[in-house]
Parts: sequence; C-alpha cells; structure tokens
Amino acid sequence: MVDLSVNIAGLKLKNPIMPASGTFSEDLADVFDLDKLGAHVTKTITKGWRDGNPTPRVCEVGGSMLNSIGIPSKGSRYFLDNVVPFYQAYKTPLVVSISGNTADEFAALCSEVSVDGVEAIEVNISCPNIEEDGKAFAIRPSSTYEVMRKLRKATKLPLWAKLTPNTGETPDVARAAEEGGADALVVANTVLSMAIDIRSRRPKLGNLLGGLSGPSIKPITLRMAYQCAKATNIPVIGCGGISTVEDVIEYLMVGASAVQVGTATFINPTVMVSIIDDLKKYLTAEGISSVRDLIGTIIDEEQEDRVVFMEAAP
Amino acid sequence: MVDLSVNIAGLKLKNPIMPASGTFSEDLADVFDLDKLGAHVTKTITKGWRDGNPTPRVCEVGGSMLNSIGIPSKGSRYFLDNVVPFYQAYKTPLVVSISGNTADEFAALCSEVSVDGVEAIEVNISCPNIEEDGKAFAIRPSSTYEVMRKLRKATKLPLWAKLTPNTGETPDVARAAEEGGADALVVANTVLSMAIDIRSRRPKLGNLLGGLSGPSIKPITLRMAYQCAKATNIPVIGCGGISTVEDVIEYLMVGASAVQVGTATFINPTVMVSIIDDLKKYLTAEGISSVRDLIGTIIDEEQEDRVVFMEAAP
Amino acid sequence: MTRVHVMHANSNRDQKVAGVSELDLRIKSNEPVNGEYRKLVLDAPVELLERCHAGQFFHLLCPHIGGEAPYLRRPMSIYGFYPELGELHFLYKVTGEGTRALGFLEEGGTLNVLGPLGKPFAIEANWNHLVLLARGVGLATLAPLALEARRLNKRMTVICSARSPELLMSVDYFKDLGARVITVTDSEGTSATSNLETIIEGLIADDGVDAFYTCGSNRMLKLLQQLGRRHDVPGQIALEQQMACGLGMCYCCVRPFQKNDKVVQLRVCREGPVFDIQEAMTW
Amino acid sequence: MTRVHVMHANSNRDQKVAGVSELDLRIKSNEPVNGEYRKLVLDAPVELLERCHAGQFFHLLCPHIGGEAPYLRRPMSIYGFYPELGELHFLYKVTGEGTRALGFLEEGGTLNVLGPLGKPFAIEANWNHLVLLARGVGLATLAPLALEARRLNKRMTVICSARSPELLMSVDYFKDLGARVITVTDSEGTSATSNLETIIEGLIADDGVDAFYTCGSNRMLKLLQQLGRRHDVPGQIALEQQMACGLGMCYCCVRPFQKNDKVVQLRVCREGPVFDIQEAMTW
Ligand SMILES: Cc1cc2nc3c(=O)[nH]c(=O)nc-3n(C[C@H](O)[C@H](O)[C@H](O)COP(=O)(O)OP(=O)(O)OC[C@H]3O[C@@H](n4cnc5c(N)ncnc54)[C@H](O)[C@@H]3O)c2cc1C
Ligand SMILES: Cc1cc2nc3c(=O)[nH]c(=O)nc-3n(C[C@H](O)[C@H](O)[C@H](O)COP(=O)(O)OP(=O)(O)OC[C@H]3O[C@@H](n4cnc5c(N)ncnc54)[C@H](O)[C@@H]3O)c2cc1C
Ligand SMILES: Cc1cc2nc3c(=O)[nH]c(=O)nc-3n(C[C@H](O)[C@H](O)[C@H](O)COP(=O)(O)O)c2cc1C
Ligand SMILES: Cc1cc2nc3c(=O)[nH]c(=O)nc-3n(C[C@H](O)[C@H](O)[C@H](O)COP(=O)(O)O)c2cc1C
Ligand code: FES
Ligand code: FES
Repeated sequence: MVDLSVNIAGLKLKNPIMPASGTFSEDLADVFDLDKLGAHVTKTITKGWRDGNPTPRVCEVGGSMLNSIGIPSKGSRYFLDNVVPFYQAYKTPLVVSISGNTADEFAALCSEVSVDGVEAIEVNISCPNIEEDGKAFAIRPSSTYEVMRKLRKATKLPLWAKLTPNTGETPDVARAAEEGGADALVVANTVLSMAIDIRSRRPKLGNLLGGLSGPSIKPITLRMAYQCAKATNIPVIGCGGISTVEDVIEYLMVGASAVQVGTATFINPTVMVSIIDDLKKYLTAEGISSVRDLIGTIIDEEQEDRVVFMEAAP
Repeated sequence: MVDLSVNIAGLKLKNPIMPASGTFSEDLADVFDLDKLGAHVTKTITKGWRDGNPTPRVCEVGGSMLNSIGIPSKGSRYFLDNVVPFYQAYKTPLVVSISGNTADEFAALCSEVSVDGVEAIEVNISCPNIEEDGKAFAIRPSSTYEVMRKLRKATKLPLWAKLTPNTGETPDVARAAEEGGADALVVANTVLSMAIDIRSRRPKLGNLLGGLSGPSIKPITLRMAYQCAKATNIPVIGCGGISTVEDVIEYLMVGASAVQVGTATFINPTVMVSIIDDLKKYLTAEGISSVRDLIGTIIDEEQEDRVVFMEAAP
Repeated sequence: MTRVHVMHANSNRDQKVAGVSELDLRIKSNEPVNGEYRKLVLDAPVELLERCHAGQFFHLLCPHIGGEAPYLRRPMSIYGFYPELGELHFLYKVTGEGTRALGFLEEGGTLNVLGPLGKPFAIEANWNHLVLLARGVGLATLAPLALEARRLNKRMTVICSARSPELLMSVDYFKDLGARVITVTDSEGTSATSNLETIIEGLIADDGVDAFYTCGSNRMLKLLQQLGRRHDVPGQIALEQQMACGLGMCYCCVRPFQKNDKVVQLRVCREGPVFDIQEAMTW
Repeated sequence: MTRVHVMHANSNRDQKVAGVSELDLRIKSNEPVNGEYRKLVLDAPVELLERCHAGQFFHLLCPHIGGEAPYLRRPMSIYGFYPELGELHFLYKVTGEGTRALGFLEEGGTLNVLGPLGKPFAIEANWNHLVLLARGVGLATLAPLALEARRLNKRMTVICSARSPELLMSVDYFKDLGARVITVTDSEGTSATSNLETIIEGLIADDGVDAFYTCGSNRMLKLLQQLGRRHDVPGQIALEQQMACGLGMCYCCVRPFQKNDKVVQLRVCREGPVFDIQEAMTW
C-alpha cells in the first residue's frame, strides 16, 4: 500500500488533495463522501454580512474562467453556528478561510474562528487592504508582514497564508509571510483579469474585473509554488489550474507538500476523488512508497541560481 | 472605404495591426508583403553580443506557450548595418525594440539607434535591472520612472514603454512611465511561468522559468490595457493573446489605440493579414467609418470607480 | 397542506448515498424539433430517473466538437424523464458555443450529465386547477410538470406563447395529457400582456385557478404577480441564471428575492430554479 | 565547384512573390507503414512541389482531434515530392500529441502546411558516389535526396539501420532508385559503430566516396566526422530541434556549430536543417 499522507505544519492530512476556497461547500456532500479528501477548506468568510458582487459573476475565457463573486458572507456568527458543526460530522480536518478589510478586523475574525473543530486557518491576504491604497496585502512584502504579525498574535492554530499572483515580488512576499508567522503558504489565488462582450461593448463581469482561474494559470502558479518553496522553509500548498494527477505531480515535484483543486471541480465534481485514485496508481506504478518522496524532487541544480535574479520574463 | 489608420503619439499607422517584438523578423517577408502591416517592430536588441538562453527555449502549455529565448543579439552595430537597411525598402514605419541591463547602458543604446529609418523606439523595460535587485524596471513605479527619464533624454524619437504583467501595480507603473516621458505604452510582455516534465523531473525550459504568451494571457493583458488607458493620457498598444479580429476589437474597446500580435503568428504566419482584412469587414458591416471610433468605447460607467481600488482579484 | 414532490435532492445532508450523480449517458437521439430547437434523448438508469422531479435540471458537460470548446457545464431543465423507458429528455435551443456543441452529438455517443439538481416544482394536495404559462424553451421546463399533474389527476390549462404559429411546440404533448391548451402568438397579435390578462381573468372567473406556473419571462412574471395578488392565487416560477458549479458552491448564480421585506440573494441552482412567484423580483 | 539545388527559399529577400506558402492541402491517404510509422500523402499544387527540395521541411498545423490539442506547429521533413503526381509525402513516427493528432487524419480532410522551409541538401556537380546513412525516421529526410541523386545520375550506397529487420523501411524504395542498400540492425548485432566503420571504410577503399549524408543521430555524426576528416570526405547532416515559428523569427531552434574556431548558435529552421557535417557539434 502506498502512503498518501502528508504533514502540513503539524497537521497530518491523509492525502495531499483538498479543495480550493470558494469552489467547495457542504453541498458537494451530495456528490461524494467528503471524508475522501485530505482537508476541507471553506469559502472565505468575513466578520459581517456581505452581499457579494453584481451579476454576471462568472464568464468563460478560452478554456478557463473569470469570476468576480466577491466574498458574499453570512458573517462569522452564522458560520460558527452552522458551517463548523456540519463539518464536525467528518474526520477530515477543517480549514477555515477568512479575510478582512483591515489588519485589525482580519485579526479579530481570526481569533473568533479559532474554535474547536477548526484545525487551521487559511488567511486570504489576496484581498484588498482598504486602509492602505486598496492593494491586496499580499502584493507587497511590507503589508504582508504586517498583517501576518497581527494574525499570528490572534490565534494558536496553524496559519496558512494565501498569496496572490498579482505581484512582481513573489519570493519576497513569501519570505515576509514566513517571517510574519505563517505556518504554510497557499500558492495562489486568481489572476486579475477582464473580458468584454464586443456586441454589447460591456464587460462580461458585473464587477468589470475578476479573477482568472483554471488551466490557463497553471504555468504561473506552478512557477510561484516553485519560488515559494525555494524562498522559505515552510510547506507550500500548490493551487492553480489543477485538473489531473499529472498537474498534482508537477506541483509536488517543484516543492509543494499538498495541493488545492478549484475550478476543475465545477467541470467535474468528482475530480478530486479521481485524482486521489490516480495518485495511488501512479505511485504504485512508479514503485514509490510515499507521496512525500515526490516533494521537491525537480532536477534543477544547474538552473537554480539563475532564478534568484529572475522576476520577470524577458 | 473604411479608415483603418491610427495615430500613435504623432506617428501615423495605416492600420492598427503590428507584430510583437520577438515574434517577427525579416524572414516573414518570405510569406507575405510586409508593407501590409501598420508598423514593423523588431526583436529586442542589446548593445553587445548575447547568446541567449540554453535550449529547450520553448514549450507548449495547454493551448499557449512558454519561451525563454533570452535576448540573443548580434549587437547594435550589426543591427544598424543590416537590419535597419532591410526595412528601409518598406514604407511601413520601423519601431526598434531595445533593452539594457542598467539604465545608463539602456539610454546609450537608445541614443545609438535613434537614426534615420527608425520611427519610434520600443523600450523593453520588462527586462531585469541588474543594478537593483534583478527585478525588471517595470515591476515598480520608481524604477520605471527613473529608467524612462534617462531614456527620454537620450532620444527625440517617440518612446514606447513595454510593460510587464509581473507586477501588482499596473496603473502606478503606467503613470510612472508617462511621467518619465513615455509617448505610448505597450501592454504587455509575457507572464513569468514554469512547466516541468514529470517523467524526467526536469523543467521543460532550459532556463527553468520563461514567459507565458498566447491565448491564456489575454484576459490578463486586456485588463492591463484597460487599466493603462484609464490611468494615463498616452496611447496604449495592446498586446497579449491576440489571434482573431474579435480579440483586436476587445483591446480597442477597452482603450488601446493599436495592437501587437505575437505568438499567433507562429501558429498562422499570415494571421496579421487576415486580421486586417477582417477588421475592414467588421467596420463595414457595423457601418463604422473609422477604426478610431472603436477606441475606448467600452460601456463601463457604472463600474469604473470600483477599479481604482481593485488591484487583486478577491 | 401536504406538499408532494418537493424532495430536494439535498434534503438529507447526512446520507452517505449521494443524491446527485455524475454519469456518462448514451445518446439515443438528438433531433431538430423545429428550426430553433432540438430534442436530446439519453439512455438513463431507472435509479437516476426515479430521483428526477419536474422543475429540476441537469448540468451538462458539452463536448468539444465541431470547433466548439465550451469550458463550463451548461444547465438544462429536465424536459421528460421516463423510468419505464429508461429515458431522460432535454429540449434545447441552439444559442451559443455549448448548445452548438450539443447539436453535434450523435446517436451512440455519450454525454456526461450531473444531476438531478435544484428544487422542483411543488403541487399542493388541495390545488386542483393549475395554469401553466410558457413561451419558447420555457416549455421544456413546464412539460414534466404537466406529466406530474396528470399523474396526480389535476386539471390543467396550458397557455403556449410563441413568435408565430409554426414555432409553437408541444401543443399535442399537453393535449395528450388532457390539458386545455390555449395558443397565443406575436404574429397573430394574441400574445400581448393585455390579452393574456383577459384570458387568465376569464379562467379565474369561469373555473377558479389554484396555482400559476411559469418560467423565465419578465413580462409574464409581472402579470402573474399582479393577478396572483389580485385573486390570491399562489404560483411558482422557474428562473435562469448563469451557472458555474450548479451545486451551490460558487455563488455565481444568485438573483435577488423579496423575503419578508428584505431583498436576499438566493442561488438559482440550489434554492431554485423554482421560486415562489411573489418572492421573485422582476428585472 | 557548382552547387545544384541549394536554392534557399529565402535567397532573394526583395522578391515580392512569397517563397513560403501556407496552404490547406487535401489528404489523399494516411496509412501505417509499420507499427511505428505512418505515411501521409497530400494533394499539392505543382507550383508548390516545384519549389521543394530534398532536406527541406514543412511546418504542419496538426489538427485538434481525438482529444489531442497540439498548439504549435510540428516540423516534418519532405519524404517525397512528385510534381508529376501532384503529391507531397511525409513519413512520420507517432511520438506525442501532435503526431498522434496527425494519425487521426482521414482521406478527404485537409491539413494546413507551411513551407517549403529551410536549407536543402546540396550535391556538388563533381560528387559521384554518395553514401547515405539513415536510421528510423531519418529515412524520411534522406529519401528525397536519393530521388534527387538518381535524377542527377549519381551512384549511391544507402546504409539503413533499425532496431530489428521488421522495422527496416524503404529498402525497396532505395533499391528501385538504383542504390546499393546495406542493412544493419540491433537485433542482428550489425548496427554497432565499429561495424558501420568497417563497412564505410570498405566502401571508401573499394569505390571511393565523395560525400556522406546522414541525419539526427549523435553516434553516426561522430563516426562520419572522424571518417570524413580521416579521408577528406565532405558531408552533410540534417538536424532536429524543437521549433515554434519554423521561419527564423523566434530563435528557439538554435544549436551550436563550430565555425572557424568559434562556437555559433544557428537556427535549425533557417540556417538548417541541413548543415556541414564537420561544423555540427556532437551532443
Ligand atoms: C435551470 C436552467 C434550466 C434551463 N433549461 C433550459 C432548457 O431546458 N432548454 C434550453 O434551451 N435552455 C435552458 N436553459 C438555458 C441554457 O442553460 C442556456 O441556453 C445555455 O447555457 C447557453 O449556453 P451556450 O453556450 O449555448 O450559449 P452562450 O451564450 O455561448 O453561453 C455563454 C455562457 O452563458 C451561460 N448562459 C447563456 N444563456 C444562459 C441562460 N439563459 N441561462 C443560464 N446560463 C446561460 C452559459 O451557460 C455559458 O456559461 C436553462 C438555464 C437554467 C439556468
Ligand atoms: C526539420 C525537422 C524535420 C523532421 N522530420 C521528421 C520526419 O520526417 N518524420 C518524423 O517522424 N519526425 C520528424 N521530425 C521530428 C518531429 O518534428 C517530431 O517528432 C514531432 O514534432 C513530435 O511532435 P509530437 O507532438 O508528436 O511530440 P511531443 O513530444 O508531444 O512534442 C512536444 C514538442 O516537442 C517538439 N518535438 C518533439 N520531438 C521533436 C523532434 N525530434 N524534433 C523537433 N521537435 C520535436 C514538438 O514539435 C512539440 O513542440 C522532424 C523534426 C525537425 C526539426
Ligand atoms: C468561483 C470562485 C470563487 C473563489 N472564491 C475564493 C474565496 O472566497 N477565497 C479564496 O481565497 N479564493 C477563492 N477563489 C480562488 C480559488 O480558491 C483558487 O485559488 C483559484 O481558483 C485557482 O485555482 P483553480 O485554477 O484550481 O481554480 C475562488 C475561485 C473561484 C473560481
Ligand atoms: C518567442 C518569443 C520571443 C519574444 N521576444 C521578445 C523580445 O525580444 N522583446 C519583447 O519585448 N517581447 C518579446 N516577446 C513578448 C512578445 O512581444 C509579446 O509581448 C508576448 O508574446 C505577448 O503577446 P502574444 O500573446 O500575442 O504572444 C517574445 C515572445 C515570444 C513568444
Ligand atoms: S452555480 Fe454555483 S452556486 Fe449556483
Ligand atoms: S523555429 Fe523560430 S527561429 Fe527556428
């Protein structure tokens, strides 16, 4: 029997496959047994009620999608009373994704959701910081460090920092998150994008701009996962464009310890279950006894140095 | 007859379709009459000889490609003696793309290529600045401003600044380029990316990392073109993932005054000619007399404000 | 009041037996119905068909063929489900990339479907005369409701609206189920709201009407809301919204509803696609 | 020395008549040759075929079928060009996404081709005995050279190498062109470099050899470089490298070459695919 378990900053997962925030909910229990997953990751919540963005909230773009769901949220109270109990029926660890408009609000929510039944907190620092210039915390190393310091003080639970691809400074941001107290990095969120309908001359999303997810972003987020694994000593959880076991293996080889599957679940709601099966088959066929033996096994000695100074393609 | 001509900072182009740097050369004259194009844009050159990156220099990734050509260059002397004269046989304006490792070297080359027969200089500020921390000039507003100031002093020709998508600060960088003296913005270069071969466990590119181009990046660079058109008063030249006339129309509607076609020419070497024909047909069918009447016609009043504070997808 | 057939696929959250299936079904036929619509018939397991209810939908993974490459799934109402025949039917209009791709499907091939999804129509035990008001592809959604009503021995009046008489569909289908069918068309000038109002006021006066059912159209929604309030007739509407997951996870398919003086955003895929007619908001 | 057939498609830069065509050609046949190789025959205009030369290649836009979605074009040597028949032939090995997609092409369909591209083989007027050394799909590249040599009335010896006798291809093709054919295989233990060296040394001793032609293999390149230097026999090699544009624009297809004591990077698509055997560098 091959061993699929991985360890993310002290939290043992029975396998490295989990859903990406916002592409998973209790509703998926209608389709398969959620205890098959390595972890459960909730949609990002905020402290109070939020409506989310105007519709249309999604559109297709050449084999991938844009979304501008916003973060509709019923607030932390509803969440603690209804969502956390739902997941307590499962053995799989629950990871709660949270966000806030200011570092203090963010930290307050972080401590509020540090309750029994929650095993780790994913902090979505890819959201705009309205105290500064509206740029997401994770765009700059300085704001990343500051928000992580406050979040670190607010909880004893493992903190997973979710980074954004909308930055030119990925390794610096990753290091800032580590120094600020992150126990793991989730790499990454969606890429800021746009599409318009040339007939109506209107943006295809009600919110004008949205986030690109799906196969198109895999080369970008894979590169980030690689950079983050090199830049820090904390586990990296790869996320972006994963839809097959081959994609997962790529992320593991570049240094991710686990992965999140997002948009692919919309296309094929049982894809995470198939990936877990396929991963077992792959390891068996390759004669590898533990999935951990794949992590960071990329052969890159010759080229590694070059990357240190490479932040933009030529 | 519909009017396809556009004006880019004083330079009149007979149509808004031109090649993207590095995806075009004299060799394409074997396939069609290069005088059909709105402008000729050369591969980026550097002052001295450069070998470029190790092979493999390209790979496919789900309907798009990665490249790490590097900037192989025969140097400015060869360029002035051989390449410029080749294009003088054409009536189409010649735009020379240049780059440098330091702002001073960059500026020196800028003045060296400001010769008869060159109508504009595209400055590829998406390349690493080795004096600072190796990050591309166009990642930060400050380094963008500084290099543009030096370049501005080095030439009287129109300066087109080519931006990178590998930044979280597109509108700020665009403004910095404008303030530094750019006459137009080319938006944008490739997105830093990676792919690995899971069988060999090696990166698919000899250089480990490379730039993503082709359809996958269109939603990203279209968003940037929109942001740049809103943020500045200089013309924007859209670039990224264009392969059909619909793509061109999207870029024009969000505010670009012209576009560059890159990777699509590799798939279909006559694509720019077809796009010019299709653009004529589209305008005729829509009863629009000039292509200029498409520029910036996106209907976005309701949503425009929101974007000011939106730098990362949630 | 006892409600029948409101067995929401998700009603029992603890059950380990999944309520929603993802399956490759064999294509039995895929024929044009008239210029704009096609009927798709799939071979489906009885076990799946027995979980289907009128008003629910499937989320279809449209194939990559004929140069089309739709990415997201496409929601499609159940047009008919026949456990006896092992058949699942859809009626669709070719509008864009996804439905064009459906159009290329050939007998013997397969289609991946996800469902049944969403909340079905409800028919209260004490409702006896049902009025169904449908236009265009809305018929697809109301057809299985008529079948259900017939099984429950309800009286039905179906008002079919179309641009022109040639485009009227399913009239015989409804007649065969014992419904009274009234047809109205734009080309004959009979489909205007004022005329519909007259017709329905007549039905209420003659017969009494216990419930209205409709789908999609803003104009009809407004009319039925007014008539419903005026005569205290309840009703249900099936609504559409763009969908990504179809399961309730992504919150892209929300629409605003009026609930106790508050406007709330509900998911068409989960809280719908069938909603109370008075709670739905015109647009 | 006069060179024939070195009419590089790009030799005349000023010409407004394009030297490279992009065309949709009709597929005449696409049949397996043996387990690993297929032959693709396209209907091509005479005008195009008359511009083809041995050693050149086409850049093929492989279709999106059978679940394959190759993005870049794929370079493929001209295996045969027959202006008399209006036919263009390719011999390909199914290795990955692009060639798998080619495998799905059916008679009557079309394939978009770009070409002819690259620098062809040259046969100097005073070369009389040519030795062609080919293995596997390398035959595809050398086959039209043999045809050319035959037209020029040259003597030829073709050494065909393969893993096993069943996988030897085109032996009859070369024999029909009047070539002496020597076959060597791994399974018979005759394909080792040492044996090849003995065979070629024999040819030189018996007959004299005026030029070597080969493709792709590092081992053969080394051997022919040594023999060439030892006996002052010139030679040419067709090389492969991954390509994006195929036209010379992107510089992705470079390889290192030894030119006057300097190592230079040359584009396989433009300065090649045929190079001087002594300038090519082993890898
Ligand atoms: C619950 C439900 C049931 C439906 N039942 C039927 C039916 O029985 N028969 C039928 O013909 N149509 C039905 N529709 C509409 C059908 O889903 C759309 O016509 C179809 O998705 C269009 O896809 P396309 O790729 O052909 O068009 P495109 O316009 O290219 O689609 C682009 C995107 O918009 C979405 N979209 C476009 N129109 C609609 C729409 N009206 N509703 C929701 N999403 C849309 C598509 O799903 C896709 O994501 C239903 C919609 C919903 C929500
Ligand atoms: C000038 C030239 C002539 C050729 N002639 C022939 C021929 O006549 N018959 C034949 O079977 N093959 C020939 N090849 C090799 C052929 O191009 C590759 O086998 C083919 O591109 C593989 O594509 P794929 O998608 O099937 O494989 P994949 O391995 O999936 O291809 C992935 C990528 O690598 C590239 N690639 C893979 N192998 C090669 C290779 N050997 N050379 C160049 N690029 C490669 C592909 O083009 C593609 O971009 C030639 C190559 C060159 C450069
Ligand atoms: C509809 C949708 C909603 C999302 N909502 C959230 C969210 O609430 N919080 C968050 O951190 N990421 C959110 N994401 C981003 C995903 O978690 C993930 O980072 C991204 O989609 C990339 O992965 P993918 O390519 O596998 O989808 C959302 C993505 C989608 C498509
Ligand atoms: C092979 C290749 C080489 C490139 N070389 C350069 C270059 O030298 N200078 C530059 O500014 N951009 C270069 N680019 C980027 C393109 O000019 C363009 O910005 C990018 O490819 C996005 O456009 P596309 O999606 O249409 O290809 C190159 C792109 C490719 C694919
Ligand atoms: S479509 Fe995802 S919640 Fe309704
Ligand atoms: S393939 Fe582009 S230069 Fe050779």
